[in-house]
Amino acid sequence: MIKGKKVVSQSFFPSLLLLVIFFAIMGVMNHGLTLSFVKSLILTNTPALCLAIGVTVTILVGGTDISLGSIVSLVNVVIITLAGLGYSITISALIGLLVAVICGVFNGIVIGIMRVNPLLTTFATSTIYAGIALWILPNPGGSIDYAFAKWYMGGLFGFIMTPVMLLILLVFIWAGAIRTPFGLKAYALGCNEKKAYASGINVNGIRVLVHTFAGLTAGVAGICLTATICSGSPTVGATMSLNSIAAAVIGGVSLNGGKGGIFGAILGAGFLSILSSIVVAANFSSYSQSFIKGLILLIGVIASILAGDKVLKDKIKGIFCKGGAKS
Amino acid sequence: MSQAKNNIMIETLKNSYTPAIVGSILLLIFGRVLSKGFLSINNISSILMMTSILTMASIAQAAVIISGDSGLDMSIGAIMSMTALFGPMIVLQSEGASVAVMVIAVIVMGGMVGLINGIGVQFLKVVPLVMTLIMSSVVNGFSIFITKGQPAVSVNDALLGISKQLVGPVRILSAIVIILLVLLEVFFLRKSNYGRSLFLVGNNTNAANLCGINSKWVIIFAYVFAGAIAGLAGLMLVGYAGTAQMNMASSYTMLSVAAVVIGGTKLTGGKGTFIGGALGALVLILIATILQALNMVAGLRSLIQGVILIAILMVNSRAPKLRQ
Amino acid sequence: MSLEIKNVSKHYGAVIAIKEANMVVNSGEVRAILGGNGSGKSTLAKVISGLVGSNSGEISFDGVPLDFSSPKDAKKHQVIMTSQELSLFKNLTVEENICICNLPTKNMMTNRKQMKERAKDILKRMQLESLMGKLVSELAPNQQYMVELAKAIVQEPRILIIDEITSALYREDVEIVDEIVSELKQKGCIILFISHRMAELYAMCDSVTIMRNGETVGTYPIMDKTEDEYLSLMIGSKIESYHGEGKHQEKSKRDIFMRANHIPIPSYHTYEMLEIGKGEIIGIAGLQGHGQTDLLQALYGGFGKINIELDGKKVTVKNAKEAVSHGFAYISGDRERDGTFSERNLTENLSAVQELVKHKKIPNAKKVLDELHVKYDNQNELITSLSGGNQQKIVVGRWLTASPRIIFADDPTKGIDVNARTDLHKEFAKIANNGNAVVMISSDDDELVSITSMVKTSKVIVMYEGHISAILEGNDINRENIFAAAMPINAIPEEKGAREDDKR
Amino acid sequence: GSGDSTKNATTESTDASEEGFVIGFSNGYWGNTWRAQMVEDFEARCEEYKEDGIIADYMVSNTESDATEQLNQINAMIDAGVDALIIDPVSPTTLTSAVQSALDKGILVVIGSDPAAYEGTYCVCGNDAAFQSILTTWICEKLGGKGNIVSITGEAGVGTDILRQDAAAEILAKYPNIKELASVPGRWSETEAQSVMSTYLSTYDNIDGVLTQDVMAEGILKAFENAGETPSLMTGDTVKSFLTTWSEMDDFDSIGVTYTCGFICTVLDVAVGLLQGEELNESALVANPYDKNLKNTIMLDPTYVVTREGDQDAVWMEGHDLSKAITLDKALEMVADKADTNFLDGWLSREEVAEAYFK
Ligand SMILES: Nc1ncnc2c1ncn2[C@@H]1O[C@H](COP(=O)(O)OP(=O)(O)OP(=O)(O)O)[C@@H](O)[C@H]1O
Ligand SMILES: Nc1ncnc2c1ncn2[C@@H]1O[C@H](COP(=O)(O)OP(=O)(O)OP(=O)(O)O)[C@@H](O)[C@H]1O
Ligand SMILES: O[C@@H]1[C@H](O)[C@H](O)CO[C@H]1O
Ligand SMILES: [Mg+2]
Ligand SMILES: [Mg+2]
Repeated sequence: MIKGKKVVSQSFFPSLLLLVIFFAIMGVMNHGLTLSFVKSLILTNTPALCLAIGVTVTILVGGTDISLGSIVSLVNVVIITLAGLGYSITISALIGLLVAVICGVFNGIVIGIMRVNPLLTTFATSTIYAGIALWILPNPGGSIDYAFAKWYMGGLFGFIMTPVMLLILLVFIWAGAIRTPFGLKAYALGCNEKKAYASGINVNGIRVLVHTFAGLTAGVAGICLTATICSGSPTVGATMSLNSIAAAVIGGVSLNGGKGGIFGAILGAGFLSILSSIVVAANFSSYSQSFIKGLILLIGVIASILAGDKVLKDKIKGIFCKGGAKS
Repeated sequence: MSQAKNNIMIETLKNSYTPAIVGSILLLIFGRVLSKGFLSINNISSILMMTSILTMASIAQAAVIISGDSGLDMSIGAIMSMTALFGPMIVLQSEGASVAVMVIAVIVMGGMVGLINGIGVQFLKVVPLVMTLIMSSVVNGFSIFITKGQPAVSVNDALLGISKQLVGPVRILSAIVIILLVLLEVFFLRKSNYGRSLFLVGNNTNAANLCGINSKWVIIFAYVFAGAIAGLAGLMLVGYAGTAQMNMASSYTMLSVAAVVIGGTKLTGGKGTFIGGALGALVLILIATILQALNMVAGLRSLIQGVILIAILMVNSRAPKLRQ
Repeated sequence: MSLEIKNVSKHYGAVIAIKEANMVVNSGEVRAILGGNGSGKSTLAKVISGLVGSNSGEISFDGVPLDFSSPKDAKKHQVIMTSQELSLFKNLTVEENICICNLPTKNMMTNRKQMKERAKDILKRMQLESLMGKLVSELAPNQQYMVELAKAIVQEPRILIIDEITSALYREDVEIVDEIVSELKQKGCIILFISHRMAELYAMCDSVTIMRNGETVGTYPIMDKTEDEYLSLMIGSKIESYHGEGKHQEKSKRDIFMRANHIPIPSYHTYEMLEIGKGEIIGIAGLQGHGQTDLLQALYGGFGKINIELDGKKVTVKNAKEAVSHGFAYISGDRERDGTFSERNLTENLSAVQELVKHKKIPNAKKVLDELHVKYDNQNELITSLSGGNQQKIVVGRWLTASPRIIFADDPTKGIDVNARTDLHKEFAKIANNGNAVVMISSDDDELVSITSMVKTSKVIVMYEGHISAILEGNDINRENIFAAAMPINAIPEEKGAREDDKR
Repeated sequence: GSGDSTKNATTESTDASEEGFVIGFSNGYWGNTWRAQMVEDFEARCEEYKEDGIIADYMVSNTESDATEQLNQINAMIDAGVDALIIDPVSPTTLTSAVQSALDKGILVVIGSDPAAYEGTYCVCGNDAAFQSILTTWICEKLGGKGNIVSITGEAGVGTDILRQDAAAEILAKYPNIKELASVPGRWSETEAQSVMSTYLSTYDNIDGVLTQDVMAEGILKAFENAGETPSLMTGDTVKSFLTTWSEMDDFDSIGVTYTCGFICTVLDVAVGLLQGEELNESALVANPYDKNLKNTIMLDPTYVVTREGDQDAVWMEGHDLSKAITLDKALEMVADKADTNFLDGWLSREEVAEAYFK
């Protein structure tokens, strides 16, 4: 699909580079990466990757979604509560998924049909979803059959892990969707809403669909997270929303819409995960850790933006090979 | 003639403050119905105090939002927390002098963070949301790094004095903020060349550049201004709270965005007011206060808060229809 | 088969945009809609194509009422409009843009192959095959307007409304448009053609409906009346148009006002030099995208530091701010991008330079607006509530109030009606005659011929591939010479070598 | 060699003391001074062990309540080859996968400071129930078993807060004439608590006492001050600035119970002891607060209970023999040379820990 040479010019390239570099650093620091480390990395961060996908599609159409983390909490609580009431894991998980999709649809309706700003809408709905989660399950607790975790940690053919399968599934759904006319229209909408409307594009419909899909990703994230922790925690997703936006941007997704794709977002989220580990592995003093992490993040983002910005690149080149234009 | 009158009527009704004002009045009535003491001088006074601090945060936020180019400052809470920690550490012989120096120091500190934000956004082309989001973790990290998480803060009496009663429900802090608000709105935002340039730059950077306005610096200064005001807000917060905690202001970031939007400012830039943000702040604080007065479980409270917010946004902040 | 518009009215708040408009257009007819800026042409187009709703009246096609709830709805009935503001998406390719309204599918998936074929077909007809695969953001403005048209054609319109796309087009583009219009006409398509360029209207249209103040004042077979007669109908009083050909002053010695020896043209990596005399108007001609805009931008500090000689003194211009301080002005025809502050009111838009950059007051904003004949309701309304042409007048007015010494103007009259355009030319001439200078690009060669005839010293320079390929003076300034210089036949094989030589 | 560290620890303790253990500490919240002081205590204790050559190195990671980040940090520590993991969890229920992979590698896992229940781990945590029971009993007793109180709790949905609310409810049930007018989260934030208290003061005119947890006391006092009222009874805090304010207010009575930052030292002591192959007293282990069937927990009772009188025999001290009642003056003396934001702190010596919990 993507030709080798072209990779370098893709918007996700900087994030790919960052991810590779940081993996290498991690490898050097720990004298090689163990399989179990990589495995836990995947198990732990699949929810974050799912959300990065979800938030990216909303950003692509010129919106955003900061309620996905709260949806994750809600899904977790729903699954645990239903399991506690004696429903099977499968049923509980599917209902959890359904709840997430409904949350997404609600976001979509408020944003698309009621035309309220996406950032604020999802700020408000995140309060609502988090509230419902806390209302249903005021206390962290409850548990679910360990078979769930086994299923999650296990996988098909022994080596493709379940979380990877789930991610591939989400990627497939989206990749399929953007190959239908919907895809081009979504990118068009992300570029300019008024022109999209004038071009006969169903603006409302696309927004609703996109937020629905984002809800779905949060649902999958919630299922994965629940399988990781095997228990309920009403506030567990709270911090995930903003991280996912950072991941998207590192992955070359333009917050103005219409540019980038979920592939970059996945790489961006991967980078963020490995960053958390690196800061620990480097064993910085605990007081400097968050400061250093912030700085690395800042440098990473700037680097990825510089790498993707032709004009700036040329400028920098110009500084190094002076006189190219003048003499 | 009557047509013209009608127009004026419509203009006033369409005034972006109207929903916030109507909302506040409704909420006050609602609060009074729920609890007898809601309109007591003391409660109003305390609502005004909290509103004042959020107002400061929203002034900062509004400046950045107006500056356009998807401007948003997600570091306001972090800046406030930082100056709340470091500000009170300044101790001189006289408490009054300490406060004076503190004010300058927090403005400078906040302004510095704003400068970095601005440079990141304008020169390094990092999207504002992300630049300021990351700066907020850098700033929080910095506070922990420097204080080792153990700030030696004791807030002096002069600073604590901002909670003193002035007239009726108005305390010193609210009075300062109201005066500051009006001054900034009128002389900074509306009348000053800078403020007017800010609107133009926020609306159409390219056109502003061609007019000879240096849009880069206009935008950078908006972040500096926001940082400085947030810095000041942090000092006010610690004066109000009496003690400092790490990250004590983190919730102010999103609240300030919400306040600005409820106050009628569009997130697209080039448009907006500080006063609207103040009204938005009042609405948000009233909602929070009313919900506190209702005795209910936390989850339900948060649910209702979100629903009210959505309702306000739907009534107040809908984008115009695409079809006219 | 006919399109019938009966008593259609539309108002935006208190502003009446169309008032009881009436017209009947028959199948296979190309109908020009002619009117001053703000006379309601675009609004009428938008009402017909479903983009805005009307307040009253009826539109019917073949006796069947058309009452579209959205552009999508209109498109279903093959009623298509090209937009004066363009409806292209810069992040998509040309072929994606062309087909976006009606993407071909295969098993639900977008059939990219078929999409490309469709786009290619139409682009071939327009001699624009080379645009295939490019992003719209990479295209020159005239190419974008052509793609906008292609996007409409591909939808196989039964009613096509072309709203001023030709104002950014060059002669050869317009010829293509002409061909396409005749093809459609043959198929029985109804075409409404909105333009301010009389020559085109005469060439392409069968009949014309004149609009004034939102009303349709009359419909005539196009050949029935002269340009001046139409102009008078538009304005409502008798008026004569101005043509410059043959009226130029002979070459004369000029006092050098400004000289720039090393002007970068980044699009072609070339450099040029330019001398501007006191009181001179310099017209810049050439096919779109041959470095004209670069030349002006560079002089205005748009590409970083540039050394110039001004009044015999060496000065450098680093950016627009410095340019303004030297008394330069830059007027762009790309309103949306370079001109208007859409969220601000008329006064603010007008005072941006004089008050905020030059720190002087504008004593009487109303007077300025009236002098430019801006059609407005009150000074505190948003600029977007004005019609396109009136918005442009305010952008021009912004600079006129700042009493500039040199005006750099890039197609400044784009979308301005004939009458206002003449007014503007007179303003420019007045400024030049006061010892200042005007350097102006126009996509309309006629305009350059006219304006350069209005002052004592003038010239037209023609650009080709980043170079000045000809400098015309005196009576050499005419359409034929400009056209010839814009496409130097033997320049093509040598282009590379020539370019290299010029890199000093 | 991380795969067999448990075995290492139990059988070759001499070997370990040559090389030393590597200890990892993952702290799940990092937003207040209390936590900072805890990390400081932890690092100081680690340095002591390092000097003695018992531990070779230690790693500390902090996260701002981000469960995923905590898991990443723990995984990184596991991969870096720690011998023991001490975890102060973001939430009592989010650790399953990390605990599992640590245990798979034979790493000792001790949940510390705040509790969580995981099979195969130890839990050494503060006794939230005791903490809140003392506070609640105190206020009920001071009111003479009759009156109206308002509650300001911690953060909704957080484990610690829930354990404390449960304990408070249990005690309140014993005093039928004490009426809880309202209960609202103050989110362990001075400003939030101040705002909640202001609302209370305007909503109710019959408040006899305020029941709250730590951290929020000063905000509540400020609300009273701003309303021009003086509180008479309020459960308080042991942060220096509050203790000072309290000592200056004559008509006001309060109590401070430590949920001691220094507990973390004991957590570390226990972890090191276990690594060295020592065995815990059966009697030391009690049921986990989150799982009555899991007897893996050492409950650390509040170190100090500060009242004006410092009465060890007071009713609220019943059943809390390990907590030491001290007077306000004594407490002030103990924090005299500390920063204003410091909490009254204290920890058992290594010998005391060995004595109390190990065979
Ligand atoms: N520009 C548009 N693009 C897409 N859908 C639109 C647009 N304008 C309106 N709609 C949708 O068409 C439907 C009917 O439109 P209508 O104009 O009746 O809205 P409405 O119910 O009057 O809205 P309002 O709440 O503003 O009164 C609604 O679902 C609306 O969201
Ligand atoms: N969105 C709007 N809101 C308010 N008024 C508008 C709006 N759009 C157009 N108008 C007004 O409607 C009138 C007709 O505008 P329209 O754009 O149809 O003119 P036009 O004939 O196309 O002019 P031009 O030749 O300048 O493009 C003008 O007076 C204009 O100010
Ligand atoms: O920081 C908090 C609070 O201070 C509380 O007292 C106990 O748990 C800690 O996590
Ligand atoms: Mg309606
Ligand atoms: Mg028009």
